[in-house]
Formats: sequence, structure tokens, C-alpha cells
Amino acid sequence: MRLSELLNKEVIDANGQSAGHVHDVRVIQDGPITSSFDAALRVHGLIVGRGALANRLGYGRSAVRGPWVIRAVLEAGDKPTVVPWHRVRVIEATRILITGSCDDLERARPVSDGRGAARE
Amino acid sequence: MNARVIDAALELLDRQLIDRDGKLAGNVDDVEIALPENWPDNERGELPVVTALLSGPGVLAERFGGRLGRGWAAFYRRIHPGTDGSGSIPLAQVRDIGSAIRLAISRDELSSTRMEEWFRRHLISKIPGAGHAPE
Amino acid sequence: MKKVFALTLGVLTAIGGFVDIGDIVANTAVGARYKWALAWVVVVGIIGIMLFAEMAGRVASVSGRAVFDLVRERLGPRFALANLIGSFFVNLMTLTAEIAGVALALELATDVNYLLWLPVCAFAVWLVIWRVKFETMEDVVGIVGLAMIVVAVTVWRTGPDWGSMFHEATHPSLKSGEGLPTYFYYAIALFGAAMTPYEVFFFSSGAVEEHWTRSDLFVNRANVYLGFPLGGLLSLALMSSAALTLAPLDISVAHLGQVALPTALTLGKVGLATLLIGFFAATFGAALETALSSGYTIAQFFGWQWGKFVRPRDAARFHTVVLATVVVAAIIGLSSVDPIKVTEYSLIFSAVALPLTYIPILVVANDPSYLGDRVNSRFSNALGSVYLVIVVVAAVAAIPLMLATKAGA
Amino acid sequence: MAVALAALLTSACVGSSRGDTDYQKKAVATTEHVRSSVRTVQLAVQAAGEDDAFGPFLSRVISQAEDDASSALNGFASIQPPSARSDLLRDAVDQAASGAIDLLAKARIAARRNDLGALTMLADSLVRTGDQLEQFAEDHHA
Repeated sequence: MRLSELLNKEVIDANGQSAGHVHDVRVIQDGPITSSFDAALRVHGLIVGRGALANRLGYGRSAVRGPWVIRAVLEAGDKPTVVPWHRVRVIEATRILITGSCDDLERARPVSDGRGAARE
Repeated sequence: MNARVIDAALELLDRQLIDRDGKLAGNVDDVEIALPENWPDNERGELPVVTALLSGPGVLAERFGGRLGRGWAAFYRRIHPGTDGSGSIPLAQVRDIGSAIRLAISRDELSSTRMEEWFRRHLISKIPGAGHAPE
Repeated sequence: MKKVFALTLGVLTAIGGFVDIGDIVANTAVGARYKWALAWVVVVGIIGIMLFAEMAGRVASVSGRAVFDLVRERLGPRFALANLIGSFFVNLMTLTAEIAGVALALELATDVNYLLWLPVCAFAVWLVIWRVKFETMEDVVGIVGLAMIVVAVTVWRTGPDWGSMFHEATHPSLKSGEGLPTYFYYAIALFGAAMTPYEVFFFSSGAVEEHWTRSDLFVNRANVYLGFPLGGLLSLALMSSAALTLAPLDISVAHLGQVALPTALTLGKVGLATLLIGFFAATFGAALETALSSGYTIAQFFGWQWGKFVRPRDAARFHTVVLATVVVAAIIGLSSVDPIKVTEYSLIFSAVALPLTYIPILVVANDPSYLGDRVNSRFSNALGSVYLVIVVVAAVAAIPLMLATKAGA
Repeated sequence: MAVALAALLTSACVGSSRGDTDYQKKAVATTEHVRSSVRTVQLAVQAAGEDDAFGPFLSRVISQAEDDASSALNGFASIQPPSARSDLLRDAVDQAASGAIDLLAKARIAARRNDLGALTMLADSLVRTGDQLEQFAEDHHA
């Protein structure tokens, strides 16, 4: 499966309610990437939200804070949540079905902390 | 063990690949994810894993979708028979994920840089001064 | 001495951006028509491009990522492709005009038709990109381009009444018979001339070409704060020289030769010769800038190896794109389209395309995962937000104004 | 706004049709164009007189101005005059502009020959022609 096959699909909970669209796939690197680790990046869950542009520009989840105009416009009404992978049941052509209700999904916490940055 | 959280679309997709010699080697055009065996009925609660980064015009075209993307992908397959044009880079060959993604291999090992090779051989190398050192 | 040469990237970028063939003619035409009533736009443009280029140069220095790379990362491939197509089109049009501009400068010096010079000029542009070191290229063209300063000397020697000049610039008013839509159409063209996307494509890629790093942020600032105001000053000088000599006779400007008349009348043959050299260097610089930018944008969109910091054979697709673009531009130029009209339109289209390049840079300049602790200051962000509004308004208004005023007729 | 209103009023008073007014505007624009070319050449000749410019430069500037003026006049001549009243205007524009273009041609010929004497002798007539065209445009402003 490719990452692009998950992105932008609509997420539907057990009650048939929409939780928004898949904005991203959160993975966890559980060790240094070297040839000795054959599964360093594991899929942890889906980031689901509503404002597509805000998502693409990285607001809401990364450490990007300013400028406030863009932030205020783009983050209005968009509170991305995380769907843990174990709740994902079916991946269809345009939708992803999950177990339980979308009301108990947690807010997605920001991910970037500046570590990935800056070569010397 | 400090686990690092990465949002794949934000931090992997469309990023620059740099090979082991510091040469630019394409962008991450998609990411290959392997689902656990028997998913979604896998009893042990195993998680999907990222197995490879994909790069190349064919991959990008498929991501575009629509008529433009399909036409582009079809054209790409025609001029590159027997391949989907994807330079598939196993995760084991990735050295560092930052504002660019550094690889442990040379770009010449990627099938996605065949066009570069073609233009090098048939056009650029034939112009005098092509091997002229920059500094 | 090395320190002096470290500033030529900014000088070349700014001269290529502010006083390329379209701007030379546009600034003169505006000065002859409106005198100083549009000078404020140049000032707005200078501040805007300084802000924009400083952010792009800082990101490139710290992360090694040039502008179009980031455009795709932040806008996604679809928007980025739309931006690429638009930017490439503007680049190609501008390159066509610049190559023709070099030929027009030679035509003025020799009275040999510019169409005969054009293929020679196109070949020379390609050859420099193929063979000359990036640093040598920018040092020579940047420094020879300083010959354009002769326009400022012209204004000085004409001995204007500085007080009333300042008054007219700060209290813009229109002659009777001039409509507001046309005035704002020219305002957007001048703004587009100052803040062209290709300037930042070139400047940020140039920073990578020169191997700038985190420790070169000072050099980045110095380039931006010296180069761009210099370019802006030359714009204002062209405008003033026209306002002082051509406006009283109510001459409408359409040719490069008319631009040179005030300098010839004021400074004589030496001044004229210097100015023609300046025209040549400025248009040649702009041609290099746009030809390279066409390669930079496409290569960065796809992630190909680009740049003059590797041997041509190691950046084969990049050099193929540059070569093809120069050839196509020369062919369009030879079809004898009016090169000056071409840049006037390309200025308007670059104002339209600008937000798609400006917004990603503004966002990335705030992203610590690229910049660590070198993210935008509050001041940069406040100014950046003001310009965000200006850039978007100009982009939205550009096409309707162009249609309504029949391109400023 | 006031200007637009005034223009509207005057044209209404004259009582000409919209076609006539349009034609008149084009006539004025054409003479303005030719006048701008004449003024350009006037400056070029002034530069020549003060030995401030090279031959090739002068020759190029002058022939471009001449080309511009001719193409403005040709453009105007190809427009169909909307009424008999406009025919008079057409002739007037043609006469004024053709005379000016002749003068520009003389300047171009002198410049090509690098004949500075002949060129500077045209200075006065260039100024006069420019003034006449300016007057013409003012008189016919719609």
C-alpha cells in the first residue's frame, strides 16, 4: 500500500458519522535508522481533520507558530485528531471505516520540535 | 531509546533525497507501507510498517490521479518498458530524515534517475566542457 | 576585497530584477507620464523584495533548500505544478525579452538591427551558464551592471528641485485626463517588477550555489540590504530622469533609445557610452537570472540535481532544461514579437503568480524544523503579514485592471 | 470625474454621434503619438548639436521614432470615418501627421549620413511642428 492511498480519504465512524479527512499518517521511529533495524518506522495512527490547506502548510501539528494572520485563518475550526491504527477496520476507495465513535478521538499533538533541522 | 514521531505526509512526502555523495537524487514522491499479515484480523495487534520511499516521475504521476496523472503515468511506462519507473528505496538505505532525506546509496543505483543518465549520455556529455570542474 | 565580491549576488539579483529591459522602459515610461506620482510603489516594492529575499536566503543558507523545493513541500505537487507552469511561462517570456534587450542595447551602439544580434546574444547567455563559474559570472555582471549608476548621476547633474520632487512623490496627484484604473495598473506593474518570483528563485538558489551556511547569514543580510535598495535606487533614478527631461515635452516612451536621451543630453558621449554598457550588463544579467531560474524551478520541483556547483554532466537534466529554454526564447524573440510589450505583460503575470511563492516561504521561515532558532522575528512576521495582504490584493486586481485599462493604454 | 463630465457635456453640445466622438478621440491620440515622436527626435537633434551622442545611436533613435509615427498614422488611416464630417478631420490629421513624418524622414536621412550640419538645421522646424501638433490635439479634444 502507498501513503497516497490513505491520504485525503474520508474517515467514517461506527455510527456512520464523518470524522474528517486523512491529513497525514503518523509514524513512530523506534530506533535509529540503520540496516540492522528492519522495521524502524511503524504506523501509529491517522491524523484526521478538516482544513486541508492548514494541514498542508503544517499548521496545527508542527512547531510553526507565526505569522498569526495565516495561523488564525487556517486554524479556525480545524482541530486535527488522531485515529489510533487499531481502530482502522476497512480501507475503501474513498473512505476509511473505523470502530467506535469519532467523539472520543484525541487531539493530535504537535510533532516537530526542531530536531530534524538545520545542517551545519 | 528515544522514539521520534514523524508525520509522513508533512515530513517525508515531497522532500529532497540526497545520495551518499551529496548529489540530489529526486524527491520522495510516495511512501510504501506494508500492512501486517491478515490485517485487519491480525491477533497480535501488529502495526503497519514503512518499508520504502518511492521516487520517480511514474510514482508522482500516479499520485496526481485524474486524467493528467493517468496520461502522464501511461506515457512514462511507454518510454520505460518493463518498469513502473519507481526508484524504490528500502528504508534500510535511509540515513537521516531532516529538511532533506539522506541516503546510504548512490543515485546511480536508483531506477528513477535513468532519464538523467539518458540526457547525460546522449546530449550533455557530447557538448565540449561537460566534465569541466566547477571550482 | 573578497568581502566586496561577497555582495555581488545581491547586486546582480537586484539589477536583474529592478533594471532589466522591461523595468528600464517601464520606469522611464512611468516617469514621463506620471512624474513622481508612482515613486511610492518602488519604495513599497523594495521593502517587499528585501523581506522576501532575506527569508528565502536565510532558509537556503540554514537548510540548503532553495525556494521551489519548499514550494512543493508546502503546497503539495498539484498547486506546486500549477505554480511551476505559471512561473516557467513568466520566466520564458522574461528571458525572451532579456535576450532581445541585450540585442537592443547592441543595436543602439551599432545601428545594426537587433534581430541580427539576437542569436549571438542567446548563444552568449547559454555559453556563460555552461562554462563560467557562478562566482565569476555574478562578480563580472554585477560589477559592470553598476554602470547603470550613471542614471543617478544624470539626475544629480540635471539639478532638480529636490524639495518639489519630494513633494510630488509624497503627494501623488494625477494630471487631468488620467484615470485611476490606469494609475493602479501601472502601480501593479511596478510592484510586479520589484517583487518578481524569479529574483527569489535565483537569489535562494545562488545562496546554495555559493555554499552559504548558517554562518553566512550575515552575508545574506548584507546582500539583501545593499543589493535591493541599490536596484530600487536605479529604478527611481530612471523614473526621475524621465520626469525631468521627457515629461516636460510629454514624450511617451516605448524604446530603449528614448531612455538614454536624458543621459546623453546631460552627460554627453561618455555618459551615453556608460549607460549603454549598463543596459548591456543589466539585461545580460537578467537573461542569466531567468535562464538559470527556469532550470532551477523545474529541477527543484522534481528533485533533480541542479546548479553550477557540480560539473554539467552531473546535472544533465538541469542543463538540458536551460539549453532548451534559451533556444525556445531565442526562437520566440526572432519571431519579432515586441520584446518590451512582452515584459510588460510578464510583469503583470508575475504579480499574479507571486502569492504561490510568497506564502510557502513565509510559512517555512517560521518553521523551526528548517530553521532551528533562526525563525522569523516578530518584526519580520508583522511586516510579512502586511505584505501578504499587499501581494494577494495585487494578484487579485492585476488581471481585471489589465483588461479594464487595455494594458495601460 | 469632472473632466469626464465636461467631456460628456461638450460632446453632447456639439451633437455629434458616438461614432464621430470615437473617431475624434482616435484622431487626437494619433496626433499625440506623432507629436511624441517629433519631440523625441527634437531631443536627439539637440544632443547631436551639442555633440553629446554617437551617430549609430542617433540614427537608431530617430528611425524608431519615425517608424512609430508612421505606424500610428497608418493605423488611423485604416479606420473608416463614420460620417462626412469626420472626413474633414481625417484629411486634417493626415496633412499634419504626414508633414511631421516627412520631417522625421529628413532627420533620419541626415543621421544615417552622419551629416550633423543638416541634422541640426532641422531643430527649429522640429520644435515648430511639435507645437503645431500639440495645438491641433488641443483644438480637437473631444
